[in-house]
Amino acid sequence: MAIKRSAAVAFALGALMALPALAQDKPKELVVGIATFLSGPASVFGVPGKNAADLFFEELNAKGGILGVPVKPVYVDEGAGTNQLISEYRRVVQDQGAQVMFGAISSGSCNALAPVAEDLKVVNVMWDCGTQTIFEEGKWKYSVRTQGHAGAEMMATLLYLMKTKPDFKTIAVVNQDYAWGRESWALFQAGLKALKPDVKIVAELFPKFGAPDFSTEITRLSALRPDVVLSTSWGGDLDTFVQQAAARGLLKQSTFVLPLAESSMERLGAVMPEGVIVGGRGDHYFLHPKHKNSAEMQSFVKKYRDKTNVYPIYPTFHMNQAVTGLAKAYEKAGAANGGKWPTKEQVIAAFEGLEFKSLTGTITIRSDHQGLEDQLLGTTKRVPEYPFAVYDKMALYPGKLVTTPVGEKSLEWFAKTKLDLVNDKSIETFDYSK
Amino acid sequence: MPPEMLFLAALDGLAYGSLLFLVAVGLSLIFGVLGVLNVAHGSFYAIGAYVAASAVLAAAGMGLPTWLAFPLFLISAILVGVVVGGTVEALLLRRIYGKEEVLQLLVTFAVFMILEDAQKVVFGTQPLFANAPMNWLGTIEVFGIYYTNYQLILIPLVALAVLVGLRLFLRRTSFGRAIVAVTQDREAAMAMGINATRIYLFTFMIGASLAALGGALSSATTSLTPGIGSGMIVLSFAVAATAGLGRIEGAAVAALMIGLGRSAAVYFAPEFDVLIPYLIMVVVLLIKPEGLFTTLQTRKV
Amino acid sequence: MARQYLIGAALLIALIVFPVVSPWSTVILTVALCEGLAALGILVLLRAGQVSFGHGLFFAFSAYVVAFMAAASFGHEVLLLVPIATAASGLVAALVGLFIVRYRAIFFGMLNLAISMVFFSLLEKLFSVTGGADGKRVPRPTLAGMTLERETFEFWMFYITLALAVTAALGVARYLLSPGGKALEAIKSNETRLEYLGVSSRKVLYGAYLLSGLLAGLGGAIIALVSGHVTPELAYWVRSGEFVFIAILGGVGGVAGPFLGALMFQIIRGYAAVHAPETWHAVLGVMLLVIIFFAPSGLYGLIAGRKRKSAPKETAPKETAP
Amino acid sequence: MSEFILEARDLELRFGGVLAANGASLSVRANERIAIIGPNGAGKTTFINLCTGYLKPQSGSVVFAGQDVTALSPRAITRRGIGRSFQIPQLFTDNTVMENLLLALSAREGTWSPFLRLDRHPKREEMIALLDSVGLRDTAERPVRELPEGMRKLIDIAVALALDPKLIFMDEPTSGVSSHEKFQVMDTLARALDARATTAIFVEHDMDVVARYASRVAVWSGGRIALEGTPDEILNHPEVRETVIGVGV
Repeated sequence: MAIKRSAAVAFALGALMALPALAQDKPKELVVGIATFLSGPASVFGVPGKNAADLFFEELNAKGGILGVPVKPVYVDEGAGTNQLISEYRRVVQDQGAQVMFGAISSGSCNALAPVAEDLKVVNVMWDCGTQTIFEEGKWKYSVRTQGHAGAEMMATLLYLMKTKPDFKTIAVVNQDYAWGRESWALFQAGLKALKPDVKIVAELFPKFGAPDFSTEITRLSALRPDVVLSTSWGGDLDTFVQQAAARGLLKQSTFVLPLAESSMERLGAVMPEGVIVGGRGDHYFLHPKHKNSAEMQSFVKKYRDKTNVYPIYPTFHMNQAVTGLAKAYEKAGAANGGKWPTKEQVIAAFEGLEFKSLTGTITIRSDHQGLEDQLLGTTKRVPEYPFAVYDKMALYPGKLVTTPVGEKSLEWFAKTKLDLVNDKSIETFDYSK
Repeated sequence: MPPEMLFLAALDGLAYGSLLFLVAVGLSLIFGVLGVLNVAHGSFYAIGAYVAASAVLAAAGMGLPTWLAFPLFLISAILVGVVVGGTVEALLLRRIYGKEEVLQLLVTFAVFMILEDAQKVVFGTQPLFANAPMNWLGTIEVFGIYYTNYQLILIPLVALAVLVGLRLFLRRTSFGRAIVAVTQDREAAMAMGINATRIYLFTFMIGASLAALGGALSSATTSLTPGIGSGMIVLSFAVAATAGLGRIEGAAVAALMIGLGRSAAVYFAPEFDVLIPYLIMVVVLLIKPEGLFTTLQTRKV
Repeated sequence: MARQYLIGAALLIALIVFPVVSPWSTVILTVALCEGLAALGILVLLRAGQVSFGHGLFFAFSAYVVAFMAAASFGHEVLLLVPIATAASGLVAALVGLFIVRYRAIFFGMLNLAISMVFFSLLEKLFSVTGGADGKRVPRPTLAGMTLERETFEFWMFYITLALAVTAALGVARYLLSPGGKALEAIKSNETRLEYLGVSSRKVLYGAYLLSGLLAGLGGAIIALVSGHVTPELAYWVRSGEFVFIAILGGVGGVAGPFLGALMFQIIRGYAAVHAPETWHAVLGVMLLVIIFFAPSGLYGLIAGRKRKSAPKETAPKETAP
Repeated sequence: MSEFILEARDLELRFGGVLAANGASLSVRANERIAIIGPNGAGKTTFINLCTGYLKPQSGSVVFAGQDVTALSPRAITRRGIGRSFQIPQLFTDNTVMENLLLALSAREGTWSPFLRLDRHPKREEMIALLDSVGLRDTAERPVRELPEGMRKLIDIAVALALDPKLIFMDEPTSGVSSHEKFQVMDTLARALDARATTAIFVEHDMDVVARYASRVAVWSGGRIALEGTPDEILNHPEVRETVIGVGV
């Protein structure tokens, strides 16, 4: 009996010991750890992101991987909570030998992971999170962002609203109660005050993240009748809000501005009326006016639909940018290193100033590791080709135009916004076409 | 603040409270009879919602009329209660009735964890909604504000029907009276020849069905995403504890209190809407430890 | 008795050696120890037959105290932060305990749950103060005045935590053998008699509650330091449920139980995260069921090989005549 | 100071419509051995519960050793020197007999130091002696759960005695004891009580026990005392013989 018991102890400890493995200098494979939501409400982005990553890495490996090294993605559930995420992240780096991490979707996770990546000295590609404060308030050597940030997204949204509905007098906001909802409103509000100081903010509502019911909020908005209702909500929250607002006629009463609606359009189907201002956190859109017919886009949309039965949404494009950016950075670093396998430090250095093509445009990584990405906004329109609303009256805002310059803080930069930005010449416009 | 806004806030609170009641009353009933605080109750709510939404979408896909959704809600709820609830009771709970409270609680906690993932595997992670039933019932105008008939009239009516139905069932039918007898004195009821095993199973199924019905009804108004159950469970704890566990009419009053409190908060102190249910629960428990509607009993020595 | 020490010693030696063999595991082991401390707090209450579904409150409270203090210019020192934050949680336990010791069984659990959920909601809502749902970063403080690199810091934090955990475990073991500890068990088996000994069961429970709050607080303070980030999730009911889970998984028969449980919890979760990243909740759930049904005395009971008396649910003695 | 160590006056308690105590009064002198007899439902246990704080009377008073203890908590009353045993033993069933006694000892001595191990209590010997005096020394290290009902009843009393009460209520001390052992048990108990000069009030159904050990008998009926007197007077009282003892017993 005693032997049996010590055997049990030995087994438990052996199980712990079996976990570690050594990282290699010249890898047989490049392990890329990807933090994404596999559980919880944000898995509406996380799971498409993972599905897209599987596709992209498959393609990449079919072409010989990165510098001839096959890439192996390993996933970490962001939905397990920040503290658990941090230990999982460490485990993937220290135990599974990941040299590159993609972290993460939530701004909270990104804020938490950036210092961990610094500690672990691992290349950390912030593949989806948007908080502008990361590179404005901190300096992270090992982290890089391959897409735009909340500042660019909100600036483009503000400019688009000012262009399409310049005369509004009142506005209300209904955002999710967490960093993104609060920060995006703070930015928008700062810019709005600079451009239209006389606008009245009639309600600022921050319902709980994941709230199943917005009836009371909708009643209040119905009574207040604001000209514009802004909501940067997403996922189930946005679907529920739009659904309940539509059923109660609120969408007809006010102009809705939904900068993340691109990710909900297919699901909302017939619920989404015409005339709603929509965006998708960047220039991605499977019906992008300039790129929808490109071979890459066509092939991606087809493959993605074959796999998941739905059209790709913005996190899949963000994943594409992260994967492409990583491959390009390795190639650049490898070339600079005489064709040899680059160190992590060389890879991260290669990211600075890197320019690469995404499915819908070009991404430039600035010296502060922030990506410049164009922003596409539009107004919903119903067309016979699709059972859901599509973008019309589109405007494409160049990343450089709407992104806070290096060294400045977005909030201050927003407060200095000038009206002439609304009609800047670099903004391209398009109407919907088949 | 114009006075009609108060009235409007009350309307919102009524709809919300009604839904809460449906879920919480099942929890309360199960506790009253089995003495088990069922943490997995939120999962029944979530599964009920998912099954109902899937059924409604499938029916719509087959071109069936929209009104069919309402019987489908009921069928889904009963199905979930009987199949999922029945399985949990018969396979797991039945084996631990004599054990310590903490073990019973943990078994339902384990079931909760398993069902959370099972939902994801079966129904996916993408938000799912089936709002046709809500839109089919149309809207009603109150003080210039549109409300959906579904939320303002149907849900409170169903809640009322469940309340009245449960009361009648528990007082007028022999099976219902057997349930009450078990609630009041388990040993005496068993001594009288009441088949406790059967009572437990059916009560658990009824309780689970009620949670699933709440879920089914909410599937028309809200997007279903992973994790909807875990928020609902604490809310129904709050309702059940505020009312006094095992109290059916009490659950209605407590659910209404929490519903009204929450919507009042959205008007007057939007920062505190999520706090309201827990604050009400803490305050009630501090003042009246056994809940609003229970009287204290002394153990005999 | 001897076996109890043997298990403790074996566990201790394994823990001491482990980080040397496998450096990456230090943080995970530290986290396990922190959760073990909180579960030890649960064990203390379980001895009185009470189960708290709200110890996340104390865990999170001290974690946030650490986060606030470390972010401010003062108190940027582990040797200050840990005792102050633990004491702060103790203070909260002292306050909450005043009310909570009046309750038993399900109401005890419910009230704990409710209070922790109030705190959780406040953490989420007061965005400008607490950082809302995203939480707060905890800058790495100095350790005994030294500014350390990550690895060294983690290394030392592990051994400090281990020392604290061992001290706490021995202290709790001692307490459980003391008259106060036995009186605590008496609350579970017969509160009436306890009162008829002239002993205030509330006072006895209050002491235990304070102790368990301090233990959870200690765990929370350290977890904030080693993971470098705090979120409201630390106070969420699921987290509190995990502490109870760990306590039962490990077994409440001895003070080594919660730590065994916490280690096992981390191992299972680690494996599940690798092999079933989308269903790790379910894996844990199944594990819990297996333990409850097949080894109700937990891992500790399995190893110690002494069946914990399958304590039947307390049935109130009935009187034939008043 | 009154000549009585305990004076219960006109205690009243109504459960719903039932009068469980209906002007119950009893005065007890130091060192008396009072037996309370009466049919089931007469309110005997309720009287003990009222005197020891488990139930609060709606009216009436209890004075113990010159102090008003009416409606105090069991804890406060116990601390003033009233002990009790129960009809169904109230013990810490998961613990050993010795642990039960040592807890009582700790309560009496106020020894709550977390650094003291209960099983190494400095006055442990005293408890062994107590156990010895009730003839249960062999059971010291056995868990209470394993012991037969009769032994538990005695331990229940021993635990109460460990507190050194000035007065003890015993609710049917011999109910779980086989009839041929009753006198042996009662002899032991009586010696222990005498040695400690403890006043005792006990509920008893066995009239032989009452006759042999009581110094005074109180007959309970309808929530109050119906008759009071020496064992001789009471046991030969025709009405008592009929209602309480039952004809032919």
